[in-house]
Amino acid sequence: MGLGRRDLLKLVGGGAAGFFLTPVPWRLIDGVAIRTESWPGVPDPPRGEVRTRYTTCTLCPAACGVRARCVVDQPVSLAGVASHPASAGVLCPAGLCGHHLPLLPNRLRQALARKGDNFQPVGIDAVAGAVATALADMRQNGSAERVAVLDARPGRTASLMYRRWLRAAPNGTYLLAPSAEATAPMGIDIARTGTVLSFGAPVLDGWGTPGRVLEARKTFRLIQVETRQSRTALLADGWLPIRPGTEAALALGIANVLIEEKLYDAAAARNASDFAAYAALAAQFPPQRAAQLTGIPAQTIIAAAHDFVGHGPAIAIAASDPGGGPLGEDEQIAIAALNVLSGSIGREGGFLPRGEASRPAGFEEAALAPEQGIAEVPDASIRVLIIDDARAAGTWCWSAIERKLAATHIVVAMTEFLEGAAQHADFAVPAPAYLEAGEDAPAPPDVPAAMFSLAGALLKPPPEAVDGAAFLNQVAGGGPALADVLKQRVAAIHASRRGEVFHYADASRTAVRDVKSAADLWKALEEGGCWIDHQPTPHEKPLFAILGDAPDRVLEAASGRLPADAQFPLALVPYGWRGAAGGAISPIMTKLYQESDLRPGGDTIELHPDTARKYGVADGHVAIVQTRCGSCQRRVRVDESVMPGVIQAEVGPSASGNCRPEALLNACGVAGDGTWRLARASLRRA
Amino acid sequence: MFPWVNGFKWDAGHVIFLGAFYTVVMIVLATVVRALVRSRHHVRVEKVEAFRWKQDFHDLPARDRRCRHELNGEVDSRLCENGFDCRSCAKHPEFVQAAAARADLPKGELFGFPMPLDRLYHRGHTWVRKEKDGTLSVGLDELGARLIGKPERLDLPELGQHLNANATAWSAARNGATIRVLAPIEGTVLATGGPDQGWYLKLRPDGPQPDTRHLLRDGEAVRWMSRELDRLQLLATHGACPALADGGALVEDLGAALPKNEWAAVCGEMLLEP
Amino acid sequence: MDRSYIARGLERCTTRRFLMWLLPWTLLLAFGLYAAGLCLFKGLNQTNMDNRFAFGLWIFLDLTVIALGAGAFFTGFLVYILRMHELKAVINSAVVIGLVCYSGAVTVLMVDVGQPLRAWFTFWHPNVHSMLTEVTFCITCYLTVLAIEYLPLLLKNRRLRQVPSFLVFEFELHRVMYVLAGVGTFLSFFHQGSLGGLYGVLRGRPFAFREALGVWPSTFFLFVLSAAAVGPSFVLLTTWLVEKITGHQLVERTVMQKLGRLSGVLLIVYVLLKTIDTLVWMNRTVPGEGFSPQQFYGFEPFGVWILFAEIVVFGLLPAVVLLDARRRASQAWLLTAAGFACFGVALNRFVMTIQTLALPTLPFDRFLSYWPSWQEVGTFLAVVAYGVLVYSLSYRYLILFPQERDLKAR
Amino acid sequence: MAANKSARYGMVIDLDRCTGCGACMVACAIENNVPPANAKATERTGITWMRVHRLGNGRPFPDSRAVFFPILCQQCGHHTPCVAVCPQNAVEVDAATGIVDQMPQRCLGCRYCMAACPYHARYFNWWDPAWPAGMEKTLNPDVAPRMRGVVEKCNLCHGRLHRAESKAAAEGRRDIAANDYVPACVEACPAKAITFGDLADDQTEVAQLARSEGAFRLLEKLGTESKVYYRSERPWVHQAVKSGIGKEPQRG
Repeated sequence: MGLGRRDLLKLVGGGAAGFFLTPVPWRLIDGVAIRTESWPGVPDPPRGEVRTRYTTCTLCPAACGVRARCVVDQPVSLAGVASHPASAGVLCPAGLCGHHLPLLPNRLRQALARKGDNFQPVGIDAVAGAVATALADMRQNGSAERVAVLDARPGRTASLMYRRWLRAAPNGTYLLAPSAEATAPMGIDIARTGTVLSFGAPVLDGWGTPGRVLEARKTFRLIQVETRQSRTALLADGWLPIRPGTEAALALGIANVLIEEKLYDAAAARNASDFAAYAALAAQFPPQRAAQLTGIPAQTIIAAAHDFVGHGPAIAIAASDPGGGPLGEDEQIAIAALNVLSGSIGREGGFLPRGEASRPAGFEEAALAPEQGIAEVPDASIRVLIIDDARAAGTWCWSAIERKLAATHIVVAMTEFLEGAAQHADFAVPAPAYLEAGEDAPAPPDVPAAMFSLAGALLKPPPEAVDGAAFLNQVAGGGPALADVLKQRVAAIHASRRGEVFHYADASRTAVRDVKSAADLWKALEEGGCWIDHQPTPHEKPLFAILGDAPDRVLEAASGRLPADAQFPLALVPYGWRGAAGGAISPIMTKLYQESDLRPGGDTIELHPDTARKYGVADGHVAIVQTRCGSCQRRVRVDESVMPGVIQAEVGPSASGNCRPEALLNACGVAGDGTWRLARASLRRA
Repeated sequence: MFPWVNGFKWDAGHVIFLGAFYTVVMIVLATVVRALVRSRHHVRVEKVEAFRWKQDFHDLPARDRRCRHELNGEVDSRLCENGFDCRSCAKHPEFVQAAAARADLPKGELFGFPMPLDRLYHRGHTWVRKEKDGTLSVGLDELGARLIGKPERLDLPELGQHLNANATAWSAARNGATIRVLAPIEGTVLATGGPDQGWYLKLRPDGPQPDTRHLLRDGEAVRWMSRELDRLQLLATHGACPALADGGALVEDLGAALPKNEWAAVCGEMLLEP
Repeated sequence: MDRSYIARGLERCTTRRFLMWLLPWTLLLAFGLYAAGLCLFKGLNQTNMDNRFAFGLWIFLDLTVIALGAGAFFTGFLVYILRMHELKAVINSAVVIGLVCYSGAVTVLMVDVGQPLRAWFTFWHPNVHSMLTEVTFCITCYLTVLAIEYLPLLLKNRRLRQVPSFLVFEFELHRVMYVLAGVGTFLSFFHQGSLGGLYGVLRGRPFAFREALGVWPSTFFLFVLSAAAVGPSFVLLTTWLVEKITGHQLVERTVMQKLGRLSGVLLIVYVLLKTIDTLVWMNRTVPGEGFSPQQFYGFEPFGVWILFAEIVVFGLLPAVVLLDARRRASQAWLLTAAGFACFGVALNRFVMTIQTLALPTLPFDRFLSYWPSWQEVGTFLAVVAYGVLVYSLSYRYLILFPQERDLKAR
Repeated sequence: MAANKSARYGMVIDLDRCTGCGACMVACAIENNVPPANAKATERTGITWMRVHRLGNGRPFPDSRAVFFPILCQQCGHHTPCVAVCPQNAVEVDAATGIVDQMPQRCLGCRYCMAACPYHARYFNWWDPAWPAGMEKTLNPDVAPRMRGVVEKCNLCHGRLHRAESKAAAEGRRDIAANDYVPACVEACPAKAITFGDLADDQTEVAQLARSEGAFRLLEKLGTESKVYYRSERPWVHQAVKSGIGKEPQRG
C-alpha cells in the first residue's frame, strides 16, 4: 500500500517534470507576456469604418481647407487640403487639433445667467426674453442707448444677418473686434510681392493665410521691424530691433530717405491729394532723428529704405499680433503711407482691393448697420451687447469694452466655453463649436480674390446650442435661419456665374458657369470645396489722402508712444500666437508650452540678462510686473535675445494654468482706439 | 531563452551565453540536490548522532581538542583528529607501547576530589564500569555531577535503545538550558538510573569483550582530571565565580553557585559542547 | 528569554535591549516600504528622474552596494579556492553582507523598472548582447548561490541544529561549499564586469564610452578589479563597526590586516589600470567621437578635481597606506584607508552614472541637475534598514565570527 | 521606393525654413496617440516624439540669432545605440525599411535605451496615458496607446507605413507609392521644411538633398549613420553644431 502510494507520487512528480520539458508551459508564459499589454489606464481606440471628410477651418480668419480623417463620424485627425487656393495644404498647430475642441470637458452645454460672481443654469428663452424686454423698454422711451453686436469673426454671412437685424433694432450698432484681421480693405498679392517690410506682423508665425504666405516665402524678401526677436524676425532677411512704440518714427524716417533720394513712385504719389503735407511731415524725420527715436542706427535705416524699394513690388504691413493687439491707427497711417511711396497700392504684387462673394437680395450695404470700431462708440452708451464667439475674444481687454456699457446693461455672450469675454457677460449662451456649426468661412483677409467656402458640420452640436442668428430670431420672434440665407447666398454666387469651384477631394476646379444648378454648387461646397473669384485686375488708382485728417496725430505718434517714466522704467511688450492666444485650446497643445520649451507659456516673462540683474531677478524667479493700470505675477525667463529694458510677456496658455491673459492685458492698459500694444512697467521679485 | 521562444537565434552569442547560464544553473542544482539526497540518506540510517559529534568536535576550540597523550606528557603538542575515539587512531597504539614502561600508582583522589580508579573515564566527564554480570554501568564523574547537580528534567534513552560512543547519552535540563552528555561507549540500554542511584545507565555491550581503548584510566585519568579542574577554574574565574574560592575545594553544586548563563557556558565547555 | 537560540558561549545583550535596537530600523524599513509602494503603485512619476536623467540615485547606489558586496564572493574565493584559512574568521560575515547587498540591490531594481511585472521578459527574450541582460542573469543566479551559502549559517543555529535533518543537511552543504564558492566567483566576475560595461558600451555617451577589449569595454575589467579591491575593505569596516557597537573583539587583528593588505594590492593595480584607461580615453576615444575631454569638465561642480579625487585621493592614497605594513598595523590608518578605498569606488560609480547623464551631448543641450525625491531616498533607506536588521539578527542568532568565543575566553 | 527591396527611410530637415511653429509636434502626438501632459509633467518628463528645440548663437541682443531644431528619433543605421542595450529585444531595426522600431509591449521600462540615446529622442511614460473624458473617441485606430512605465519613441509613423503597405497589397503592387507613406510631421509642416523618402534610392529628392551642400547630421562622428539629416545655409549654425556641447541654450 505504502509502496503503491510512493509509485503514485513518483508518477505525478515525473509527469510534472516531463510537462515542463514540453514547449506547452513556455508557450503559455509567452501568451501571458502579451496579456500584460492590457492595463487598466490604457484607453482602447474606437474601431470602425474610416472615412475622409472635408470642411473649412473657422478658428481664425485664414479659413484653411480641412481634410478630416474620421472613424465613422468622429474626426480623429485633421490635415490641410493639398493645393488649396489659399491655405495650400497647410494647417497651423491649433487647426491640427481643432477636432478636440468640441470634446473639451469645460464645454458650455446650457445657457447660464450671472448671479453675483458666479453663473446659474437658465433657459435660452429666458435669455432671449431678457434681451427682448430690454429692447422693448428702449423702444418705448426712445432712449439714446444702443443695442450692439460685437462680432469676433466678421465677414461671415452670419455677420450680414447681424447687421441687418441691428439695422432694425434701436440704435443698432455693429462692432468689430478690436483686432479683427478680417476687415482689411485690401488683399495682398503676396505670390508676386518682391519685398515685405513688416512692422511687427507675425508674417511667418500665423498671419494672413499661413500656407499661402509660407509658399510665397521663397520669392519675397522680408524685413522685420520688431522689438522682439520673434520667429518671423529670426527667419527674416533683415531684422530691425526697434525701440517699443516708435514704429511711426521709423516709417517716416524711411519715407524721408525715399523722398530725399527721389526713390519713390512719383506716379503713385501724384494720386495722393496731400502728398506735400506728408512729405513735410517726413522731412521732420531725417535718419538721425529716426535713429534717436527708434534706436536703430541711421545707416541701417537708410539701408532698409533702399532695400525696401530695391526689390519691388514692395509692401509695408502693420498687421496685428493676436496677443500684442494692433498698432495704433496713427502708426498704421504712417506705415501705410510707405505703400504709396513704393507704389504698391493697386498693383500686382502689392495691395489689391478685396472682392466679396455676391450677397443674397436684402443684404445690400444700405440695408445693413455700418461696421464700426469700438473706439467710434461713445462711452457708457451700450444697453444691450451681444458678443458673438466670445471665445475668440480671449485676448480682448475687457476694460476697453466695459467702458462702453451703459449703467444698466445686458451682455449676452454666444460661446462654446466660459472663457475670455464670456466670463464678464450676464448671460452665456452655448454656441455650436468648431466642426459643429454649419456656417460659411469668410474670405481670408490677405487674399485679394473673393472667396466663399462652407464650414460644413462634421459633428452634431449639443442639443441646447444655438447659433447667433437663431438666437436673434428668438429675440425678434422670427426670421430666416442661417442655413437658408447661406443657400440664398450660394444661389447668388451661382447666378453671378463668376469664378470657379475648387474641390477639396481631388484638387480639381470647375468653372461656376459649368455648374448646373445652385443646388449642385451647394452640394459641391458642402462636400468640401470653396468658390474663388478671378484675381481682381489692377484698376485706375483713385485720388486719396495719405494722412487724412490726422497729420498732427501721426506726428505725435511718431514722436514715440512711450514717454520716459521714472516710476515705470521698463517697456512691457505682450505678444501671442494665433490659435492659442484665445481661451480654450486642445490639451495636446501642452506639447508646445509644457512638455517642451518651444513656447514660453502664458505664465512667463522674458528679460535680457542685464535687465534681470538690474531688477534682482533670475531665471525661474517669480516676478511682479506693475503698470499704471494693473499688475500680474509671472515666472522669469532670462534670454539674451530680449532687448534690454523690455519685458516680453506671452499671452497664451500656461502649464500652471493659473495665469489668465486678462491680468496681463488689463495691466497693459487700453488706448483710446482700443489697442493695448505697449505699457510702461516696473518689475520686482515676488 | 529557448529555441522555440520568439527572439531566439542559433548564433554564437546565444549559444555561448545561454550555454554558460544553463551550466551554472545545472551545477548549482546538482550540488544542492546531492547534498539533499545524501543528508536524507544519513538521516534514514540514523547517523545523525555521529554527525553531531563530528561537528561539535570540529567546532571545539583547539585547546579542548588536545590529544590524551599530550595531557599525559608523552608528546609536547598534539591535536586529536578522531573525535577522542582512539580506537580508530593510527598513532594511539604506538603511544601506548611507549608508555607501557612508565608505571605509577596514583591515588584515587585529587585535592579532596574523589576519583575512583575502578572505572574508565571519558573526556565528556562520564565513566564506564564493567560489572560482574558483563554489563556496563555509565555515570557522571564527580566534576560532571557537581556541574549539573540536580537537573530539573532528565531525558534518558528508552530501554533497548542502542547508543554509539560519543552520541548523546542523555540530556539534563536546568536553569533554562539543556546540557547533553556524551555516551562514553556503545551499547544497548538495559536500565536507566539517575543522580541518586550514582549511575545513569546500564548497557549491554555490543560484544563479549567491549573495546575500551579510547577511555582514560589510572594516572592518565587523574592527570586529565587535574587539567580539567584547571580549565574549569580558568573558565570560572573568567566568570568570577566562587568555584574554587575556598582553597581548592570545589563547591558541591555549581549549577546553584554560578549565574545561569555563566553556568550554561561552563557546562558547554566542560562537557565538550561548543 | 531567547537564550536557547543563541550559540553557547557567545555574549549577547538582553532581548529587551536587542528589540530596542531593532525598533528604529524597523520604523525606517516601514517608511521606506511605504515610499517604495508609492513608486510601485503610482508609478515612477513619484521620483525626480526624467527622460534625460533616466537613471538616478537608485542605479548609482545599486552599483555601489554591489561593488561593496563583492567582499562575499572574493573572500569566498580566497577561503575555498585559494585556501586562505585565516579568512574563515570573516567568511560568514562576508556572506551575510553579500546577501544583504545583493538582495537589497535587486529589490531596488525591481522598483526602478517601469513594469516590474515584466521583469522576467529579460529571461524570456534575452538580448545576449546587452550588458543589462548579463547583469540580470548573473545577479539573480548569484543571489541564489548566496542564499544557499547562507543556509548552513542558518541551520547551524543552536535550535535548528537540534532537528536531525537540518543538522545533516548543513553538514553536507558545508562539504560542497567550495563548488558554490567557485560558481559564485564565476558569476560575480561577470556581473561586476557587466555592471561596468553597462556604461562603458554607451557609444552615445562619449563621457562614459570606452574602447572595447574583446567583447567588453575596459570598464568591464576595471569594475571587477575595483569591486574585488574594496570588498575586503568593506568587510573590514563592517567587522570593526560591529566590534564597536557590540563591544566584543570578533576577529584577530592579523585578519583585519590581511584584509587590508589584500585591498591594498588590488587597489594599486586598479589605480594603475584606471590611469592608463583614462589616458587612452582622453587621447583616443573622446577625440575619435568628435569631442574634447575638457568639454566634459567645463561644467561646475564637476570639474577636473573629481577625476583627481577619484584616482589619487581615494585611490592611490589608500592603496599606498594599505600596502605599508607599519601603517597597516595601526587601527586608525587601516580603517581610514579602507574607508577611503570604499568611498573612492563609490565616487567612481557616481561619476559613471550621475555625471554621465548630467552632461549634454547636443549643441542645444543643457548641463542637467537632478536631486532625488523623498520617495527615492526612502526606498533606499528601506534597503539600508533591511540590511541592518538582517545582519543584526544573523549576528545575534548565528555564528558570524568563529573566533569570537575563543577571543572572549582569553 | 520599396518596402520589400530594403529601403532606408529618412528625412532632410531644412533649418532655414523651420519657423518653430510646432505643427509637427502636435500632428505627431495626434497621429501616434501620445497623451496630453499630466498636470505635473515638465519639458523633461513630457512625451514628444518630435520635439523642436531652439539653438541660439550665444551672442547677446541685438546680435543674437537662433534656429529651430526639430529632433526626432534619428533612426541610426549603424551600431544603433538603443538596439544593442535593450535587455529583452524590445528595440529592433527593420531590415526592410531601416526604421528603428520600439516594441512597447515588450519593454519593461528599464530606461537603459534612454541613457544610451545621444539624441534624447526616447520618452518614458511617467504617468498613465490619460485623455480628458470623452476624448478617447479621437484616438487613431491604427496605433495602440502605450501603458505607464514603458519607453516609446518616433517610429516614422508605423501606422501610416502599414496603411500604405496594405493599400499597395490591395492594389496588387509590390512596392508602396512614395506619396502613400508620409509621416504626420512631414505632412503637417506648414513651411514644408521636411523632405521625407527613401535614402537608398538615389533618385529621390531626399537622397539628393542629403548629399547636397549644407546638409549635415548630428553627432556624425559617433558613426551612428543616422537617417535624419539637417541642412542650413547659415554658417553659424554649422559652427554651433560642430562645436558640439558646452553652450547653455537661450531658453529654459
